[in-house]
Amino acid sequence: MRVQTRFFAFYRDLLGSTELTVDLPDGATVGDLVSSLRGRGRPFDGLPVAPAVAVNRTYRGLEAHLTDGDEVAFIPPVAGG
Amino acid sequence: MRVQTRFFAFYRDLLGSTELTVDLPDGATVGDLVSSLRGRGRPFDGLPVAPAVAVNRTYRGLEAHLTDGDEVAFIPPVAGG
Amino acid sequence: MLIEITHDPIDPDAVRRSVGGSHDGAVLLFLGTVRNHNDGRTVDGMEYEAYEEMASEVLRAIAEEAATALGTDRVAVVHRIGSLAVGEVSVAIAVSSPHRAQAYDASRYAIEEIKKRLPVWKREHYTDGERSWVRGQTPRPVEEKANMSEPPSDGRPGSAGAERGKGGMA
Amino acid sequence: MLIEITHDPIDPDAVRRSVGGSHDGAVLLFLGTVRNHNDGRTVDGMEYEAYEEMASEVLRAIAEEAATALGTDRVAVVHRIGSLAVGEVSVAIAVSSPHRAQAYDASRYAIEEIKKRLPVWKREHYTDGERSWVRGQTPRPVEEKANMSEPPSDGRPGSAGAERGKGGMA
Repeated sequence: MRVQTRFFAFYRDLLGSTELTVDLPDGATVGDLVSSLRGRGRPFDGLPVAPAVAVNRTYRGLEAHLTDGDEVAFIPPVAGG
Repeated sequence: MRVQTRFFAFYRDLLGSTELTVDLPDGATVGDLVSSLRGRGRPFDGLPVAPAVAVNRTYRGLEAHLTDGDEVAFIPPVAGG
Repeated sequence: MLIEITHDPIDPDAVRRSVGGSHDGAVLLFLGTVRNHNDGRTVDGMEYEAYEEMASEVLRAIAEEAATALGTDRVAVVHRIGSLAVGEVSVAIAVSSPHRAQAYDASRYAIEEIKKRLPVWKREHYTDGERSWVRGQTPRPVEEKANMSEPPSDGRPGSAGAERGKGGMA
Repeated sequence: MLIEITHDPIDPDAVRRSVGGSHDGAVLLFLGTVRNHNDGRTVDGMEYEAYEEMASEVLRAIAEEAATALGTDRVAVVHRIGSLAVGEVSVAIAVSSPHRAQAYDASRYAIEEIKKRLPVWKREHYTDGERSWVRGQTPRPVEEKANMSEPPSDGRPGSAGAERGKGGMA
């Protein structure tokens, strides 16, 4: 399956990109996606081991299963207001 | 000595007047003033035994001593806001 | 500090704009307005009366205590008296401060103290033509002057033995 | 309910006027504004960024939870993004209700949740030309859906393990 990742603020600055399409084995979780990205080495290993993540605009834990076509956003600590 | 009393809101409606000059013996307290007024009978005995009172615009207890020329206001329960 | 007992309509935006500034990250404006109902009765207006000379002094004291809690002098408190229609603003409180926690605390402090201590009374006008004084709280003398320096603590004037108001404004 | 993520300047008076009404005795308007200082450094502007599609949804959820706490639907929440100068309004929250306690609680609830959950980030611009992302709070997934029906209780998203923001808005 294939998911669409998005990076904001500090993470975007870190990676130098706002979006990335990632191929994953069926049944992969958010945690698998994070490991896969971090496994690419620099600068991806600058992402936290357990970042906040939103799947299709809802905050989800690392154990959440992904589905083909999901939008997975990496959410740095938020600072609205 | 002589003090100037003032009545507001419900107390004014009760007594039908806004002000009253009252003569009191030297050394009299707020409590003495209240007793003196209530002793006049109706409608003055409709005042509470221990009303909130402000002497010269500061809340004072029944034990406070009065001085010639004091302004003594009878303050019904307040309801600002 | 804008502190006023007024017979004129209150302009909430002007009260708000009297606080704020480049040091502050939080502005809070509270408005008390006349409700169209109370205790199940339909209200079509409210008549406010004050012991004006004293109310001005008490309002200033409350604003200064709120400023202490706030940590800034950006405080405005305006209370209207006279006849108000439903929806009209009876009291406006604006505060601003670098951080929001102090703004919420100071704003709340000011309105609670107004209800405990400000020598103001109000009479509801019902649609059936009747009128009645809104039951309020009995203010108490300050027992110890030392309390004056600790606005947000207990033991404030009026906090002991205060009667619960049966209604009126929020 | 007025709920908006906007690139345009916020009109605080319009936000306030979108709530209120003859049933309500209390109106509360909170404004977050850009401060000229943070952690001892002089700030001359702030740049806000959002995950806009998600921020709109989260802002609506927060407003609806606040409305539950408030007991009325008179809630408005507007958050601005883009480049703001010192003194400009980044967020406006207006609520109104028959009684003031609910208004204060709902207003405070909304701003605290915005800081915990809204996918918005900000970068301070210092007078020396440097910029830095303001440290924030790590949002957490809702553990149990049951929590959704109890807005003012603990266990809200982001309440566990939230990092203390080092500064930024109030």
